[in-house]
Amino acid sequence: MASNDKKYNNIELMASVASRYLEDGKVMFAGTGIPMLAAALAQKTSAPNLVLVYEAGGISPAASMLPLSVADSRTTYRAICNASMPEAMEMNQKGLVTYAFLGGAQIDPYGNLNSTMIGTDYYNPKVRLPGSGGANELGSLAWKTLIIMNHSRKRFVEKVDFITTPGYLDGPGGREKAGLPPGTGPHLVFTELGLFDFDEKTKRMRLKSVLPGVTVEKVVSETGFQLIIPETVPVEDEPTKEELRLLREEVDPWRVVLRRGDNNAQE
Amino acid sequence: MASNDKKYNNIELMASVASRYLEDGKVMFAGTGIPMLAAALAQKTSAPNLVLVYEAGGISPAASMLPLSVADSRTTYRAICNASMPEAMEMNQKGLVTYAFLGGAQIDPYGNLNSTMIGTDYYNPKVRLPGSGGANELGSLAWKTLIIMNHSRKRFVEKVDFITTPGYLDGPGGREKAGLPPGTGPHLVFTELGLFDFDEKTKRMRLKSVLPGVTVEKVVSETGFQLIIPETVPVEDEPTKEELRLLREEVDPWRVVLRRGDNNAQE
Amino acid sequence: MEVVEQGMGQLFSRTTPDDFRKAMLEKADTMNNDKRMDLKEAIKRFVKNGDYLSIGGCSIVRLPMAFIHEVIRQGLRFRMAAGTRTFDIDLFLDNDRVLEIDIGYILGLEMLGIPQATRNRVRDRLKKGDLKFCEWSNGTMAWRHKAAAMGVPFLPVRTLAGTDTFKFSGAKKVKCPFTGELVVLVPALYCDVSVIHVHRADKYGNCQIDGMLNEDVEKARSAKRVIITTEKIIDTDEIRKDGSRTIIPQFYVDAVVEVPYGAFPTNMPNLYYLDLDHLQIYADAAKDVSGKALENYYIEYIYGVKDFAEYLEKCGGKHRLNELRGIELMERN
Amino acid sequence: MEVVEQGMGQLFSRTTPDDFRKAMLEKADTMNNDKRMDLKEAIKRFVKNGDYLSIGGCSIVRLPMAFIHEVIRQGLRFRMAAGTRTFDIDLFLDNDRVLEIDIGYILGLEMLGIPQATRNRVRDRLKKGDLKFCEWSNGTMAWRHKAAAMGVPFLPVRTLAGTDTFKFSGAKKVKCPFTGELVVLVPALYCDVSVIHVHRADKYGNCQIDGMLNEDVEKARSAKRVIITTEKIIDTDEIRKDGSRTIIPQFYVDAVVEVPYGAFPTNMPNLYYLDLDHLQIYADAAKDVSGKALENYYIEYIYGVKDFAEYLEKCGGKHRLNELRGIELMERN
Repeated sequence: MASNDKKYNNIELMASVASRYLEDGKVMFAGTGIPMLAAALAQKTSAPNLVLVYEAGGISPAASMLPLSVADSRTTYRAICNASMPEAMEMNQKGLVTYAFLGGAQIDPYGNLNSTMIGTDYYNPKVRLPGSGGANELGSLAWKTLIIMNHSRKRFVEKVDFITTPGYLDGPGGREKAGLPPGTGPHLVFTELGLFDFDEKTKRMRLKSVLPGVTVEKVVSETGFQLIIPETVPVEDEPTKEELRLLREEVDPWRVVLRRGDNNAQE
Repeated sequence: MASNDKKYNNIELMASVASRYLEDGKVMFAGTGIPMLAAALAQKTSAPNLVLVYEAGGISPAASMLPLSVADSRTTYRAICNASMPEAMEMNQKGLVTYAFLGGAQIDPYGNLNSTMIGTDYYNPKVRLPGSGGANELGSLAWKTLIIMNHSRKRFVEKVDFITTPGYLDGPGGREKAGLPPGTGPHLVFTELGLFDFDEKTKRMRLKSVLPGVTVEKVVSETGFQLIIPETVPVEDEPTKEELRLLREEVDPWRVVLRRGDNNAQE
Repeated sequence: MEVVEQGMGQLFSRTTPDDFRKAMLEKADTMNNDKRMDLKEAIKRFVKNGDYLSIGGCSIVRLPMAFIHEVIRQGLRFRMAAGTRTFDIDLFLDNDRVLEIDIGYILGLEMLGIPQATRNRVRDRLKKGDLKFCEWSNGTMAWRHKAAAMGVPFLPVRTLAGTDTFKFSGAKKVKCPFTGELVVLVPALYCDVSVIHVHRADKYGNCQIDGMLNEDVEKARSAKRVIITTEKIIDTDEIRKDGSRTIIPQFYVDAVVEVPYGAFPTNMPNLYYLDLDHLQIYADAAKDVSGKALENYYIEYIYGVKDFAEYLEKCGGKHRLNELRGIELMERN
Repeated sequence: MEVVEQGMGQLFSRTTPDDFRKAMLEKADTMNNDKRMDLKEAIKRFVKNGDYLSIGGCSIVRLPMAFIHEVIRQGLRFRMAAGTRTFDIDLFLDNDRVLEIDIGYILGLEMLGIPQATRNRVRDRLKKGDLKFCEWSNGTMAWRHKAAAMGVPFLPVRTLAGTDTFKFSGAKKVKCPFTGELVVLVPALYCDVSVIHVHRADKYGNCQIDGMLNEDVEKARSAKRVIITTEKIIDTDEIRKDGSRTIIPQFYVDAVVEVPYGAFPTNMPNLYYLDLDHLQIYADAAKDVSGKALENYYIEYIYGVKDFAEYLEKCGGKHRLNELRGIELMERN
């Protein structure tokens, strides 16, 4: 499908693919990095009325430069409102936030996320990670949680070492039984290999599509648990010329985020 | 003690007397009418750093004209902060408010206040009154509650028809037992006859002083419960020339509040 | 954390946080819609007979009078949140347009005293069971709106305890599971409709308010439908010049209605002072306990006029409004 | 409303609403004091070794860096609130200046990755029991500050449920006595000291902040002692020109310290952007897991300089600060 004669790197690929799944006219919380890239790209293509809210209080800013954190002045530059963390989190708690876009270190088949520690003993971890950040709130409260991860057997595991942020917990009804707001949960997972959603009945992760040049076998072999594999698995379109131009010239001209994909650029 | 050759009315008298009891450098919630008059007068005499906070959110305004309600634009004119009811009430809840200055329709010996209904059946009242307003919060949370009332046997009663705002409830320890913040409660009661405080041991109302020209007997006969009467009862000083000048020329030059006392001016 | 004691008051609004989330989901799907419309359309689309209503402003300041007149003309009846209500709720009560009230403060007119006819009418309806009350206070009403605005089912507070206000409220007293102290819980109050008059709003419903905020931040964030009446519609560019001034962001708003002088005869901070003369006309009418004088007031000023603009004309029009602007600006050189 | 489930995390700050009220009573007695002083005096008077500390700003934005450098130089140790902490808590952790942490987010440097040396040091101290954690999230930390700011012992929230974060937190799950739904309660977090860097403050401590507020409104209102460092001290007249812009009113503030560029090398919205070059020097040093490179960083930039002004000089002084101002203002014509 190489109508595209330009090279692109993984970040450019993932941001382009993710941007196409962001619906217009919705409210979205975006984290630093690829989520912000994808959102900015979507606003310039198919979702001009996608409204961004940042955890630290910036609401719907109009900065042309990419924020380097969720508190950055570019999250409040010409914003419609300079608010606070409680205000932003309570928007979520009240059900006003359709999409939250998160990362994590480990994920399990039910979309539970770990960003707290690697190891078996909480008090004596192999690696101590940053902790929840805002992820627990976003994953608990947003209607649809989008997740972006690097894909490997160490990260896609049968059981995460620590549930920092709730996915479907132990399966169907798990969230409701725990007391989380009904109708919420992980929606899509984006990796450098493919896209994943969750089976309606079992709430287990299911392959939805693969990225250009990736086989289903590759996905399966890099995943540490049994994925649901549908009969037909579509391949995502490559980034278009226009998507790449927008990313490179308008969204991140200094390549602050884009350059992080440069060491594994795809031909 | 008539070094004072001018006439004054009851409102002028009560505002002057009350103003002398407001300490400098404290935070105070003042209600509409005499409390606001007394506060404004105190700010011009002995308490230039008395800080006023209004229920609807005005904090320390610098208006020269008297507000006609606790939400009036004069409560936020050149205010240090335009806040909200929750903010103002939470200042109280956190213990930042020294004085609250309230009215009421009925009061009992423990300083419990009724502003909800007169009668014996809540569902079939003789008179329906406005309800708590902010009084329940102020009386529950401020460190020292100041009360201003008209004095009669119908208003100073053994048992109020409805406890809208807590005084000392049923006596010593009553507030703490109910769960109210310790160390709070009614401090002084101002009427057109005298001033009253509360006995430290019994928490019952005690005559503290009488207004000029009023006898202790008059106070007792107008009170529907047993007052504690100390051995010596001082007489409050009459309004000074300067107090009257300030009230009439600077605090309320249009006599919006002051005129309400004109039909019972004292010679 | 057992319930130690509870009020016997009835909860008039039964909306739970999860019900409210569903209502918000619909709103979350329609970002950046142009919400400008006229008052009649806004009422037709977003207000139903019997709705639980909350009104912005406080006391005799920044009340959405144009809205109040119009729904009274249309004969709509409501259940109501009433923290610090004065002239607005009196008009509803005079016309038997309220069925249930969560009371903070009603029936007062500040410096103008108590409207006797209104008070008697309320007493008589109470007796008949035609009007239901639940007792709260201004603070707990504000906190109930705040709990709803936060998306939680209740808030702990340190007031009401020990009083009859508590007994006739819907609050509950519990032991704090962290400190062991007694604390009162007040239930979140989610309203069907909230109507707030503001100084400036853009077409999406981003609103700026000058002066006191009372509990309007919380009311706007906790109603299923929100109607904004505004002195002026401004460009979104103006909003974006200082996002710190946006008191109500667009997410919550369903309708933006431009109504200059829409708070008359109440006080609109920085724009016009309250009209003490007109309020006195009302207060005098309300002294006549026969109700006749009030009846005339309503024919003259509400039922007998076709809209708010005609009412403003009746009350002295531009000339009087300019005077009120003059009084308001006296302190501002 | 029985407790259905509870976390096993330890509560590091034990201050109750009533304890806090007593602290506030002292403040309520001293209105309109001139609170200007220098940083050393503010720390001497209002900060004690072992205090429970909260820091304003968020991520790498508006951190009170001058304060942080000075207390590190003085060798003070703290227990800390850590919702969205990055560069600030890393500096404390590198120097073993934290004993107990309520964690929202630590050990990150946003775009600059994870400081490996810091991470290892934390792991080793954890193992030795020399460092204690309690798990929360950014939202629940914000709500814990908010509960304290409201003067109540806890707030209900709808997060944490179902996770290990809950298990290692100090939260409790109960049935809502109004709706029967499960809800999580988080305990109020009253801090001993809160330090917040702001854009403008007057001598009494009335503060204006541009850009995001994170949870600074709540932090300023819930600490027994509050130190404000400010880019600029302005006249109270300026504050009174627009009371809507006062984010922190004077009541809570103990010290007002003027420190221009006091947030460098972090971002001060509208004034200067973050210094990515300087942050990269730190991030590079933190990659050396031997700790040697970090040791040199601290000698060079903190222990080896006498004050924050000297640090600014080391980092390029006026010239570099002007560049950062230029970057910040690029979007503003």
